[in-house]
Amino acid sequence: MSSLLLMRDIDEPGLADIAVYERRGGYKSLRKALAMTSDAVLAELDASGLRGRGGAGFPAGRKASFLPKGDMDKYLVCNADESEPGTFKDRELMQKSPHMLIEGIVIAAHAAGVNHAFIYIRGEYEEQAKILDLAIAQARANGYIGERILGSGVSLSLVLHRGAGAYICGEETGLLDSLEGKRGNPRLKPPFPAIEGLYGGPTLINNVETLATMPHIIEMGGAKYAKLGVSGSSGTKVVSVSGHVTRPGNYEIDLGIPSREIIYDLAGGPPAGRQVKLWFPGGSSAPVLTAEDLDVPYDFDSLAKAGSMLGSGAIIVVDDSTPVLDVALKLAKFYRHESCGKCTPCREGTNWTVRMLERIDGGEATPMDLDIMASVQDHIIGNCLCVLGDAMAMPIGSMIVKFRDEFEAHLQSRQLAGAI
Amino acid sequence: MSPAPSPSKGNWTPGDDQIAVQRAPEPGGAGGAYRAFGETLRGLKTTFARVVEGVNTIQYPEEKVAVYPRFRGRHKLHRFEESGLEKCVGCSLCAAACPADCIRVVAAENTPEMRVSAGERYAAVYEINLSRCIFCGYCEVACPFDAITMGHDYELSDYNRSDLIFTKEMLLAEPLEATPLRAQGE
Amino acid sequence: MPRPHQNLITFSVDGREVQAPENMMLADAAKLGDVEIPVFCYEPKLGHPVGACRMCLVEIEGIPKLQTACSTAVKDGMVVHTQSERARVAQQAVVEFLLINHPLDCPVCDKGGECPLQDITFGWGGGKSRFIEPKRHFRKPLELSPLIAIDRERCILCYRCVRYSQEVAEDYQLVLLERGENTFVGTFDGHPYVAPFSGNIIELCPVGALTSRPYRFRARPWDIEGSGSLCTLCPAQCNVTFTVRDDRVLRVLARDHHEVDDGWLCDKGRFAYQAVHVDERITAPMIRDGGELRTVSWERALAEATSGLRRAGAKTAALAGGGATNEEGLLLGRLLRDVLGSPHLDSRSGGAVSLADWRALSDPALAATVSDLEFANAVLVLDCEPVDDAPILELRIRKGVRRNGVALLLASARPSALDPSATETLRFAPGRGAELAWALAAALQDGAVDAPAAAAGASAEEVRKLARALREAGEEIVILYGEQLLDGDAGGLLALADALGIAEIEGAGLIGIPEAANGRGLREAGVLPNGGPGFSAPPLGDGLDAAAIAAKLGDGELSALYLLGVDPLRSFPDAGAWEQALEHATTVIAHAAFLTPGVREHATVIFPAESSAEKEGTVTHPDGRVQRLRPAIGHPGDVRAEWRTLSELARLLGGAAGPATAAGVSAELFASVGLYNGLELEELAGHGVRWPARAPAVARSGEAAAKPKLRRAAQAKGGRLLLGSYRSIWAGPEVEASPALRFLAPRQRVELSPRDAAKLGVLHGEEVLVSDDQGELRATVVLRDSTPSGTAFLERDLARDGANRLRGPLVEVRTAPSGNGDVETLLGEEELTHA
Amino acid sequence: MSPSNGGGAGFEYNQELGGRAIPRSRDGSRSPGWDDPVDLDKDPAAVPDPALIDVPPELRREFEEIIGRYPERHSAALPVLAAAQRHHGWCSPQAILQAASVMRVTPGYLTSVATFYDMFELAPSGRHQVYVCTNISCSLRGADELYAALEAAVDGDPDINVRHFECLGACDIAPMVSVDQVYYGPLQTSDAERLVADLRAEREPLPELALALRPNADAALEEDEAAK
Repeated sequence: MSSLLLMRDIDEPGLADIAVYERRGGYKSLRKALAMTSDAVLAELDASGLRGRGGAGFPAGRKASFLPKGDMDKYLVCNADESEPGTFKDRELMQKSPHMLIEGIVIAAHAAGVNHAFIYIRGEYEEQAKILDLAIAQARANGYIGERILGSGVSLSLVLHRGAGAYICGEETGLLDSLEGKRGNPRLKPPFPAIEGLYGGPTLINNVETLATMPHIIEMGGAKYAKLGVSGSSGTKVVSVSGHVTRPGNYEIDLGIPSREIIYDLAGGPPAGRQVKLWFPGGSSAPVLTAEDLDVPYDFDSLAKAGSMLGSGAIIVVDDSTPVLDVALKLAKFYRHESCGKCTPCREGTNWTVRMLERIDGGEATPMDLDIMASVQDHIIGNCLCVLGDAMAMPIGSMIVKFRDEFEAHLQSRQLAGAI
Repeated sequence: MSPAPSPSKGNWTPGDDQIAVQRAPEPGGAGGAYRAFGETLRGLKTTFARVVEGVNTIQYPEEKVAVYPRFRGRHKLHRFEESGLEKCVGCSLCAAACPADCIRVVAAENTPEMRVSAGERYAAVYEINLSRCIFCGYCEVACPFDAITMGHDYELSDYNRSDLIFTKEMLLAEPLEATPLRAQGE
Repeated sequence: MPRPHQNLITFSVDGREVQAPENMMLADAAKLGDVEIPVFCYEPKLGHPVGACRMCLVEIEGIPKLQTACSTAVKDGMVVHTQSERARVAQQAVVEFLLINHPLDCPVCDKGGECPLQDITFGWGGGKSRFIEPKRHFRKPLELSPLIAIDRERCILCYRCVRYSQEVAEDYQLVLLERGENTFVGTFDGHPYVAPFSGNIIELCPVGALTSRPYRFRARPWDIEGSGSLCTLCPAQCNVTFTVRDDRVLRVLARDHHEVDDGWLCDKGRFAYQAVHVDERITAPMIRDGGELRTVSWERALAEATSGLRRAGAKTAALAGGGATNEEGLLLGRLLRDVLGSPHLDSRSGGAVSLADWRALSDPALAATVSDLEFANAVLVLDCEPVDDAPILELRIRKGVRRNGVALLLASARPSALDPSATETLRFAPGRGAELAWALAAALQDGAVDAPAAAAGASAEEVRKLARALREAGEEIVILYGEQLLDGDAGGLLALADALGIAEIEGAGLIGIPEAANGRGLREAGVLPNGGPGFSAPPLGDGLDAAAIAAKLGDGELSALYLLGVDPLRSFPDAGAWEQALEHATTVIAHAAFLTPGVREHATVIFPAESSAEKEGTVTHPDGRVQRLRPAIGHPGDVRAEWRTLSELARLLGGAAGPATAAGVSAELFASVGLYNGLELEELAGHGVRWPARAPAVARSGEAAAKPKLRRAAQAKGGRLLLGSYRSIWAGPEVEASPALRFLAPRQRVELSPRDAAKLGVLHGEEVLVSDDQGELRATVVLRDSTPSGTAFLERDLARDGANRLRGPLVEVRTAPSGNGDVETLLGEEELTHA
Repeated sequence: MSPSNGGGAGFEYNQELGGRAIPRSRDGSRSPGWDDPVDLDKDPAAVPDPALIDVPPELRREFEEIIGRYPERHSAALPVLAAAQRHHGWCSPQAILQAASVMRVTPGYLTSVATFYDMFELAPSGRHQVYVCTNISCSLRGADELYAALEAAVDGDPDINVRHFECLGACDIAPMVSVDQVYYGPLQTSDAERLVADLRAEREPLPELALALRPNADAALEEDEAAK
C-alpha cells in the first residue's frame, strides 16, 4: 500500500556501516548527482515537489535555490534537533541509516553550492551522535566528504554539533545561534538564513528526513518522485505515531492516505474499548483534531483545510480516558519550560496560560477565565518573534474551542469538590 | 408686520427687527408699598425668629469653632497602627501634585538597622510650608499610601514665617489640642 | 569605510506623508512625522534591532502579519498604521503581558516619573489587567555592583543592558541566565559587574530594574533640574547633563553628542560628581602659617600670593593641568609673561616639542574627528591605551571594528584591552613611542627599519608587518596617539603621517590624546614654554619645560611655582626631583580641590579650585572641538571662579585689569588665540565648534623631515626589569574622594609576565617591593600572560606609591617583608577641618 | 524560589505590610539565582588570564581539539561545556573558568549559555543521569507514575540524578527513560526498582529494553502480518 523509500532497508543488520550501505546501493545517488551540474540537481529537487519534513513544509528545492550564487562561505545545516513532542522519525533514520543522511547532505550541498555543512543533533541523542560520528569518519575515509569529493569539483566539510537540551534550537534561527555557541534564541526574520544565516553567511537549513529523501529523489528522478503521494504533497513521509495506540512507531506512508488508515490500520488504533477523543496530526504544536476528522487525507493541504497542519508528521492520539485539561496543562507547561524568554508574548503568555490552567484545575476559575484564556492565546498568535508561542497558543486555543463543554464541566466538578 | 406679543403672555419673543422694552410696574399703591417693604419684613422675620434662640457667639480662642468632618486643615502624616512604621515612603508625589509648591521631600533608604517606613524608602525630610499652602488637598489625593491626610486644625498663626515650615516630626505628632468636630446634622 | 549615504523616500504613517532616509527603521522614521511608536528593546546604539519586546507592532499594508517597527526599514510608498484596531489590540496585549510580573511599586521606584514603561502603559496600554494570579516577588534590591542596584521583579527582559555589555562595552560580563520566564540578568558566579562603562546600563534600562546606588532615592524627576555641561576629568570631554537639586549635583547623565561621546559615559565621569560635595574638598583659601595650613580670608590669601609672586618676579614658574580651561590658561600665561616677566610655564610633563612641530601637528589637514574612528579603513592606536587615556574613545573604536569592519592596529608598550579586537598588535619598550613612529615611517617608505626598531625595543619584522597592514588596510587611516610619545620629538609622528599621506586624504587624520583633560586647549592658549597663544612665538623667548622647571627650582634658580590644578609630585615623572623642587621653592601657589601630597606638604597658598560642575569657560577636545563649560551649581563655601583669581592677582601685581565676566575672558581668548579667531560663545553652546573644520589647511613648508633622534632602549638584565608605567582610568583624586567610586581607586600593582614572576619567585597577589636607585615602593603582583617578558608595569598618579617615585629604566622586584599592612586613607592621613 | 526562602530584606518589608506574607509564585522548577545578590568582595569576571588558570592538560587538549573544528571559536561553547561537565561532573565555576580561559571568552558568557540548556548541570550532580520523559506521549502511557516510582526507588541517593525531562524523541517506546544518555523503554512502574538496583551495581540497566534493539515498527508490522 505504500512505497518504502526511507524505510526500505531500515532493519538491514549493520546498515549503519558504510560497507553494508554501499552494498545496498548507497552513495550511488551521490555519484549520479556529482555527475550532474548543481542546477540540474536543483531542478530534480524542484521537480520532485518535496516539501520540507521539519514542520513548515516549505518546498525544499525552492529553499535551496534561495541561496545567492557566488564565491562566498555558504553553509548547510542539517536540523537534527528533533524535539517536537511526538516526533521520533529522525532518530530512527540517524540511528539505523546514518549514511543515507550523509549522502543527502552532500547532494544538497552540491545543489546549493555549499562547502561547509553541520549536523545539529539534539544533545539527548548521544547514541545517534556516536553512530553519526562513526559514519562521518567512514564517509570521510571513503572520500564522500572532504576536498574534491570523488574527484569532482565539490568539496564539503561536515561537522557534527551536539545540542544540549533546548526545544527552541529546533527553530532554524535558534539553531543557528546555538550553533554559533550562543543561547539558542531565535533571530528576527528577515533577514532569512538563506541570505544571512550562520556566521552571517547564506545558510540552507533542512530537516533530517528532507535530506535523507534526496538520494532517493536523485535515484528515481524528481518527476517520478512527484508521482508518489498526492498533488501538493508529493512523496512518502515517515509518520511517528504515539500516544494511545497499540503499535506506536514510525510508519512510512504515501502522503494523502486517510488518517484513519495510519492510526487504525498501521498503529493499531486506541486500546480495546476506548475511542479516539482528539489527535494531533503534526506534533504537539498542531491544533488538535477530533474523531470526526479521522477521515481527513493525511497531506499538507487537506490537514490545513481541516484547521490543523501536518507539521513534522507526528500523530499523537489521545483517547477518551484522558481529560482534555490534562493534555492542555501538560502542553502549556512544556512550552513554558521551553520558551526561550526573548519575546514578551511567548514568555509571559505561556506562563500566564499555565497559571490559568492550574487555576481551572484547582477549581478556582469561572467560565470567564476560559474566555480570557482564549483571548490570551489570540494575543500570542502572530505577535511573537518565532513560532514557539503560536505552537502553544494554537493547540490550546483549538482545545478551548472544541472542548469548551468539557472544560466547563471540569470547572464545575472541581468547584463542587472544593465546596464539599 | 404682526403686533409684538404681550410680555404677560410668557412667550415673549421680539421679532428680528424689533427691540422689546420691558417696563417696571407703575409706582405707588398697595403693590408699591409691598414692593418697598416686603423683603425687609421677610428678613426681619428670620432675625426675630433667632432672637429667641439666645446668644450664639463663640468665645474664640477660649472656645473652638467646630468644623465639618471634611474640613481641610493642617496636614497629618500617619503611621501604621500595629508596627508604628511611617506610612510615607517619600515618593514625592504630594510635592508633584502641590500647586503651591510648598512640600519638600527628601527620601532615603531603609536599612535593616533603621527601619522607618514599610517600603524600601522613607522620607528623611518631609516639610510643608504652611504659609504657602492653599489647603487644596491635592497632596492627600496624590498619596498612594494614605500617608498624608488633611487634618482639622486651623490654628496656624505664628510670629515667624519660618516657624510655619512644618517638619515631618510635627506632622506626625498628634496636635496638642484636638479641633472639635461638628456632630452629625449640626 | 564609506559613511552611510542617505536617500530620501516618502511613506505614509497614520495618514501622514513623511519623508525619511531610505532604510531608516520605521520606529525612527515615524518620529519624523510626529508619530511615536512605543519601544522597549529597540535602541539603535546597541546594534541591530532584536525585536524582542514586541511593543512596536504596527500594521503595514500588504503584509499579512503585524510587523515590528524597530526592525522594518521604511520603503518608498509604504503605508503604515500604528493605530489601527489590530495594531492597538496587539500593543495593549504586549503591555498587559509585560505588566504580568512587573510590580506596581512606582511610588518607591527611582525610575518613577521618567519611566518608559509608565509612559507606554499610559499611552498604549489597555488600562486594565486581567491577570489575577499572584505576581512574582523576589528579594530586592540587590547589588549588581557597588554602583548599581538590580531589582529583578521590575525587569521586563528587554535585553538592553545585556546587549550593551556584549555589543558596546564588549566586556561580556553581564549576561542573561536561565531560560524562558526564569530568565534573569546576572553575572558569572555572583561576581559584581564592575567595568569602566558599566553605569551606562542604568540610563539604558527602560524600567527601574537597574538603578544607580549613589542616586538611589535622592530625588524624583520633578524635584530636579538638568544642566548641560562637560565632564573635564579626562581629555575625552564627554558632554553631560548634571542633575541638580538644592544646588547639589546628584547625578550625571550622558548628553548625546555623536562627535564626542556617542551618548555613553565612563563610570568615572558618571559617578565622580560625588567629589564635588565631600568634606575632603577644599572650599576656602588657605595659607601655610608656621608650617601648618590654615584657612584664611580671600584678601589674606591674595595678599600672601601677591607678595610671594612679587618677590619671585621673573623667577616664577607655572604648571597648568587637570580641568583648567582655555581662559585660565590664557590668563595664567598673561600673569607669568606680561606681569611677572617669566617665560617658564608648561602644561605637559614630557620633553618640549618645537613650536614648528606643534604648528604642524595642529594643521587642520592632519586633523581627524572622533567619528572618523568609526568609519576609517584602519585605526592605528599608537602608544596609548584608550580605555585609560580617553575612555569613551575605546567604545568608538570597538564600534568601528564591530559594525564597520575597521581594521584595528595596535602599537603599545603595555598590553591593551583592545588587543583581542586588533588585527595586528605590536609591543615595544616603554617610553619609546617616538622611536617606534620613526621605525614605522621608515618601514612604510621602505627605509632602514632596523636602527629605529631597535631603539624602540621592537622587532623590525613586526614593525614591517604592521606597516604592511597599514598599507593594505586602505587609504583612510586614523592614528590615535598618546601625546606621551611626543617626548621631545614629534618628527617620527609627522614622518609617519607624511608616509601615509594623511594630509591629502579626507577621513584620515591624527588624534592626539594629551595627558591633561584640556591639554590641547592649554597648549593652544599658550601654556607652553616655547609657544604663546595660538602657537605664536613667545614674547619673552623660550622658557623652561616642566622637567627643567623642577631642576631649576631645586637649584634655587627659580623660587616660586604656580600650580593651576596640578600636583607634580603626584602626576609628573620623577617625583624625587619634584620633591626637591617644592622643598626649595619659597612660594608655591596652588589651585587645588584636594590636599594631594604636593599641595598638602608644600603649598604656601592654596586657592580652592572649582569643580567642573561650577566652572565657566571653554575647553578644547583632542580633535580641536572648542566646547563650552557652563556652571550647573553655585560655588560651595568660599570657592571663587579661578579665572577671577588669576585676573585679580594680575591686577594686584600691577597688570591690566582684565574683563569682568567669564564671557569677557572667553571673548579675549577668541581674539588673542589665532586659531580661535571668529568663534563666538553663543555658537559653542550645545555642540561646540571644531576650529580645524573652519580653518584653512596650512601647507607645510617642504622642509626636509627632521632627523630621527634615537635613544637606545634599555634591556632587562641581571634580574632587573624594564619599568613601564600607565595611568589607569581610575587614577585621580576625584575617584579617591567619591564615596561610591572609592572602591575603585587603584593601589599600586606591578604587572609581570608569568615567566618573569617564575624567575623572580613571586606569586600572583603577593606584596612586593619595587625599587631602583631612586626609590622604592610597595605593590601587589598581578600576573598577565600578555605582559612582555622583561617588563614590569606600574601605575602612575596614585595617592601613594605612584610609579613616578621610580626613575627607571630598570627596576628590581623582590618579595616584601611581611607585616606592613597599614591601611592608608587615600588622600592622606591628615584630616583637615574647614573653618 | 520556594515559598520558604524569603529571608531577604524585601520580603521582610512586605511582611510588615499589614503583617501578611505576600504569596509567591508556586512554580518555577529551576530558577536559582533570582534572589542572589553579587558578592562585592569578588573581582569582576573578565576573560580569565591564562596565567592565572590551571587547566588539566588532557582537558585543554580536548578543548583545543573542539575549538579547532569550527570556523569561529565561540561555536565550540556547547561541546566545550559538555567536555568540562564530563570532566568535573558538573559545570562548576572552576570548570567554566577553565573552559573560558581556553576559549578566551568571559566565564559569564559560558554561564549564560550553560544555564540556557537543560543538559548542563549548574549544581553538583550524581554520577548517573536518569532522564524520565514526562511529555505528552509518554505521560499518556504512564510516565508520571514511572517518574514517581523512580524517585521513590532512588530515595534521595545523591549518586543517581533522576530528572523529568521534556520529550526525548522516543515516543514509540513510551514511557521511556534515558540512563546516562542511553534510551530504554517501554518501562513498567515495576521496572523502577530494578533499574536503580542495576545502576547501583554498575550493571547495564534493563538491557532487554534498550532502544537499539528495537526493530522498525513498519517492518515489524509487516513481519507480524506475514506471520499471520
